[in-house]
Amino acid sequence: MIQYAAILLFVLGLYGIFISTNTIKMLVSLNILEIGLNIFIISIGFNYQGIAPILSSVSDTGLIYVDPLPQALVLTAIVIGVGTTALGLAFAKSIYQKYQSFDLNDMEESL
Amino acid sequence: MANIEYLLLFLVGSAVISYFLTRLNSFIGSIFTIFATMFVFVSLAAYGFNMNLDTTVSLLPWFSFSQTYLGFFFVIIIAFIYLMVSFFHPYFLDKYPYKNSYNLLFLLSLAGIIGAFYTDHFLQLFFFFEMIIWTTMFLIPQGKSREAAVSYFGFSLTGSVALLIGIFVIYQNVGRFDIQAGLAGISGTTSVFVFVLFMIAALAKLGTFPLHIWLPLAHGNAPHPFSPVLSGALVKLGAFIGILALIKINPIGPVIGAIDLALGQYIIAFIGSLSIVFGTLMAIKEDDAKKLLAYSSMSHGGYILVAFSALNGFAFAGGLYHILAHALASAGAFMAIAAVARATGTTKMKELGGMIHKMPITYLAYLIAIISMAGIPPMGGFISKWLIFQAVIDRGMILIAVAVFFGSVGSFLYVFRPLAALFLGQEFREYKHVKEAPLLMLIPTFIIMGLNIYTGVIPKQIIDFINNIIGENTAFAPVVATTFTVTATYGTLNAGLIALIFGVGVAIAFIIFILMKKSRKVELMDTYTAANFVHDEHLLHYSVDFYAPLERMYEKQSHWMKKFYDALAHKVKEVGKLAKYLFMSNNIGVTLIWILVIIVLLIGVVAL
Amino acid sequence: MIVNILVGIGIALFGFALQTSIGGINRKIVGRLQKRHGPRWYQEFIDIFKLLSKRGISHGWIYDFGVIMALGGIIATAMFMPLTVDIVAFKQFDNFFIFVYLLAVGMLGMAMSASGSGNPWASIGVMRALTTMLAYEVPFLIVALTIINVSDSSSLTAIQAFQQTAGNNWFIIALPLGGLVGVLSLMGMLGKKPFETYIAPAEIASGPMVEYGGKQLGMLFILHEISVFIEVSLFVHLFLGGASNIFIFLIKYFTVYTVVNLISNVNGRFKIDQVVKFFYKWPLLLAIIQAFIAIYLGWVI
Amino acid sequence: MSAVLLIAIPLLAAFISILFKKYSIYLLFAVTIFNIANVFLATEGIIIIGGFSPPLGISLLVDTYSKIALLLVNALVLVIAALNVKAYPKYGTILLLVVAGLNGLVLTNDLFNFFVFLEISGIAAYLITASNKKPITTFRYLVIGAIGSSLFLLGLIILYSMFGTLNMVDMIKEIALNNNYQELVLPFTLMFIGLGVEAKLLPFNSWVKGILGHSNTFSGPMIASVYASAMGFVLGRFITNLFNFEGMLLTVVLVILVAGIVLSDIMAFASKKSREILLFSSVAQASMIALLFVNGIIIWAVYLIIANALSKTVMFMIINKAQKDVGSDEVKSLQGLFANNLVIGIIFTIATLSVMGLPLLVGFTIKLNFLTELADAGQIWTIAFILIASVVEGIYFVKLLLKLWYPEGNLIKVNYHLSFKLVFAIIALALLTFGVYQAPLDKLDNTVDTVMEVVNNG
Repeated sequence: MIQYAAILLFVLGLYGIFISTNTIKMLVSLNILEIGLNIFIISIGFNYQGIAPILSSVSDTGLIYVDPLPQALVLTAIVIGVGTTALGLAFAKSIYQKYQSFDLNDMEESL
Repeated sequence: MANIEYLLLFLVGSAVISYFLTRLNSFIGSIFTIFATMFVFVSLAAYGFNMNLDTTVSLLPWFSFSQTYLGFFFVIIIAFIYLMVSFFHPYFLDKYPYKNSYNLLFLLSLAGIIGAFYTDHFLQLFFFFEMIIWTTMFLIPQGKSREAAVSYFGFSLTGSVALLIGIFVIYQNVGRFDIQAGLAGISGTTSVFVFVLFMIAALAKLGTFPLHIWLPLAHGNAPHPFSPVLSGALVKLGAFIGILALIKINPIGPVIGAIDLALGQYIIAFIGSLSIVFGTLMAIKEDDAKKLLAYSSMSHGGYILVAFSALNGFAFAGGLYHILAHALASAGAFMAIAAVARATGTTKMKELGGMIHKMPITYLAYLIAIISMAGIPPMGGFISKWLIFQAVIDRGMILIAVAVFFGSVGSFLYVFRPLAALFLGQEFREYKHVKEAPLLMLIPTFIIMGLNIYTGVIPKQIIDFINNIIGENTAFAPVVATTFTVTATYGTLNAGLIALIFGVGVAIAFIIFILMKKSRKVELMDTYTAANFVHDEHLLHYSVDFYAPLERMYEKQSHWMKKFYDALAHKVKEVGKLAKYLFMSNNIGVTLIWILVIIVLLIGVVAL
Repeated sequence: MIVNILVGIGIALFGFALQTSIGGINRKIVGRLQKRHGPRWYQEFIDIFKLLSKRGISHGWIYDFGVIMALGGIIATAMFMPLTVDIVAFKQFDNFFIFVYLLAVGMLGMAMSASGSGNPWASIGVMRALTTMLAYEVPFLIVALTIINVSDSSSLTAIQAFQQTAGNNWFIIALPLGGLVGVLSLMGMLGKKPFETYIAPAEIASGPMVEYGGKQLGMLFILHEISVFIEVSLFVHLFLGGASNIFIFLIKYFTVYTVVNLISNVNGRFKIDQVVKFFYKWPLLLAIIQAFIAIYLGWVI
Repeated sequence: MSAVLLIAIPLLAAFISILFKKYSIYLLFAVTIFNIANVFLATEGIIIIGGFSPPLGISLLVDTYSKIALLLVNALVLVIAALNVKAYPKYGTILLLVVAGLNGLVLTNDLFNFFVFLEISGIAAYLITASNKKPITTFRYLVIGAIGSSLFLLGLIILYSMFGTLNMVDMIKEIALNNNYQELVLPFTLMFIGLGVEAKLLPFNSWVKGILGHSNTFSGPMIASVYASAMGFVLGRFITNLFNFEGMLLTVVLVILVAGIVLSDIMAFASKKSREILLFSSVAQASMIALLFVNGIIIWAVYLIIANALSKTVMFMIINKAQKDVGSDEVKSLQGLFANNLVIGIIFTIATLSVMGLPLLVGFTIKLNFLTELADAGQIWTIAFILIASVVEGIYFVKLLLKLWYPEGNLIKVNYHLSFKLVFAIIALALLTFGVYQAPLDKLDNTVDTVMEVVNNG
């Protein structure tokens, strides 16, 4: 179920990028897309009965762990996403400095 | 040095040397080029006629060579034209923007030609073809026009590409790149396919309809000493490919009963005859002497195609003879025009007149060349055309005969135009200072004059060599020839006798002339002008729109093909713009759509 | 060989004399038709010899050289022409194409000389002559193709012999459409009205001839007579079964020339583009139809 | 020396270089030279990091294929940086990041790790293109690139959920065991598109026009040769080892790639700007390279990547320098560029002829060889389309060349530094030498990519 929500977010993000001409809004949409993707990754390893994958002294027979790998991946993916967003915002700022606008349509001619 | 490999390396080496020598001094570089070309020609001539060239390779292990009569026939003609033309270099090179590279590329392209005709491997054939194309492509823009080079390159490349696709089709079916085995190994639909591809290559290189647009552009705008090479030598590559397709592949298809000829060959003959007609009509109309000769090359390309399509011994021999005769004739004519252009700086007929009084030898060279080109005895062109006529009549190819005869008579019209406009008529005052071409340029002029007559009077040696080619490549009966005569289906042609009788006739006329009272010499301006005094010789020189009444009849139609190719280029550009609009949008959304479309397409296709 | 050449020269000379006389006679006939007396039959000889003896002008060496080349070419062509099946200078070598193309050498020489004179009328005349040639040659050559294909030889004597063989008709009967085309082409070749556009005396001052006088013009007259001889003989040999002896030849020759001359005298003059259009319309079509019928269907009467 | 250093050293140097901004570019030189030496010394095989035995943990794979890629990437970065040391001295840190990212991309055997390197190199690429001073195009590149890598990640996660491993070698084994290609179509498509965005394959590459169309002597060759070749190698590895396109997917991919070649060449034909012509030709070459990999012609694809990288470096640098000095990249305003720069002209001509695949140059050898292999594979229609595209390509390149050689009106003045000429001349000589003497090229064979051997032999 949660995977559908993730895909929905992903598609929403794509849609946002598709319709917006504003740089900031595009970056927001990109972030929504990435969040969707991250949730999707998490959902891959998620298990209702599962517990945190922490090694303990208790015998682990019969216990179901949540897959720890996607969680690790998501951490990395989030960091990368933040980096990309930061860079994108920096570019948006320099676009604004150059053209006094965030709207790409405003500077279509100046390309 | 009778080894092909050494010859090639020698040419490449001397190409590099000539670059630096020309850089030093263009005259020295050109003289070096003459000697390098001469060396190669002499080596080929000394060993090649009897197939005594050494074909082993030691230094270029990835090449392999073999010698054939057919290849040698082409190689010796082309090498000869190269040699003749190289004599012009010392007097032309200084005018060109990149003169250093001129000799380099010239010698490299000769290396390409020798390789192309001696290789026995398809991919190497392609290698040499492409090498010829790009080396010559850089020579052409040194003349007048860059577009000419682009057009030349585009059409040649189209031809090469068709050739290469054909080669790969053969390879797929036969599994090897060996030329002889490859051509022999295909059959059925494959051979038809390869035939079509090879013919596209042949038509493009030969500059025949409908792939002829480059011909007048390239010939007309190339550097003056290079036009003879283009017309006399390079277009013959197309004839070579044509022979491979028409004679060697010769696909089995439906046969036209009435003339007992395969449909494929008939279509090619028909294209050839269209080429004859269009070339003739366009040549009649043309004002630039070099472009006029270029259109004549187109029409002669048509003759060559008709000859090879007719599929019999005379026709084949006639086609080969025509290649030789036209190479000599068109080289002679172009070289004469080049000499005039050097002296006057133009090849436009409306700007020239009366050059005969300053350049009589050049005039004579042109006269003899065009006599051969128009197929009038006693020059080589007559024998070849006669053989082709025999074949056409023998097959009863009536529609093609119309074109063949039309082109033959039409050639009188167009070859006469430069004669009248450039050389004859009023002598223009702006060319009073002009002198005859220098001695070095007259040497090849005389040699070609002599050969034009030789090919028209003593066909024996040439026919004998052609018989070797016939025996090597076909099952046709050889052509019977004695020293002076050639025999074909409908009788014997005694070329020597014709020349002799012509001599007798001229002698009689000369006697009549000399016996009578000597004429009073008057100025050219002193003519019958209904008692009006015309002060300007330009006004008395009838050369602009010479055949105006005739030209008017097809004025509108004459641009069709050019328009077609312009439209084609335009359409390709439009597609490009559309593609840019579709794929290279500034809107990210468009890319997103494409990504989605591809995903949906793939998933959809696979799910189905 | 010497003998053959002498025979050839004899034929050329005979042709010249024959055509000059017949030309004179025709002038007389036409004169009578127009209710004039007309000149004497040998008037043309007188004209030629008078011209040859006069002192003319020269416009430079090509002007003279062209005339020599032209006359030489025409004489050479005439030397190949058979008179009858037997009277021929070079047996086997009287190939049809020689006449078409060797004649062209003469024409080329004349054109050269005329253009070399520097008179624009001459150039215009040459232009018209060449254009006319382009018009009439192609239908004629197609008919010739048919004849060569049917008779299986391109030697004029062989073609004559073929027609004289029992069971074969003259080609003008065997190939009626071709015969018609032949007559039209012959008129074009001879430059008779309505195809005399390239001479057009009142329009372009006799075209190529405009600058000539004296011996050059005399030589061109000779050239003209011989070339008419060649063209008419060609017609006789191709279409009228040739001749088995000299008298038949003379009769046929005279008839052809006179008939053509008479036809031409009731015609006006075409413009040059009309000439081209004319020949590329009906004669070419008829020639092609004739060739189809004769070669592909084998219908030869 | 360990191959890990190829990634670790540049990454470390990148951090250090922030402290010594002035010397960052020299640090880069040292690192790349070290890397080049390291490539020669590195032992082939799987390098395990952190002591996890595969398939757990991250591992690197060093084979001849990746060595060629590493050598090319590091050498090109070194050359391009050295040639731009005066004009763009501040990019040392970013270039160190580029080196780390691209080396990682080529070496890594772990799919998620691959994604990380993809992003690192991607961010470095965005920063490089910032030197174009066209922030809008860079922004677009960033967005499209982010979408592309997201798609790649999505595909990769789907694969992970199916097979439970991220190790490429292990994944290949699992896929072989599973033997159901149908369900792999979705992840493969997503990954292919994700890579296609970076590798400039046709419908996914709208960023190229903005980026390369406004590139300079630094960003042009970086994106068009360094990134293009690294992505080419990576794409090759994925296509030949992991994707192994089959059935309908193969057909569709082939159609996309062939259409990419033809349309790109036609787009170049329709262009009037010199940089656009070059960039569209690059796009066509990228599709060509992918096409060769799809057909399993690895070795000639590798050579094509190398030849293309070398030629495009030269071409972009020459044109971009001229654009900088003249102020326009319209072919019209660059007419006669070579009239005063003979050497540069000859080099540019050689590079162009090589790209066009004309004889005596290495492009011809490569072209004929891969066409022969395509013919062996029965792909006669592909050959036909490639060759038809090559006619269009030939025409626009010749047009460009002739315009650049022959001045119209007044001469334009562009000065090329001696170091430019020297480096270019060496490249041109290499193109010429291997075009004439192809024996060494025949030495490598298709087994250059050893992933499958590792898969089979453990």
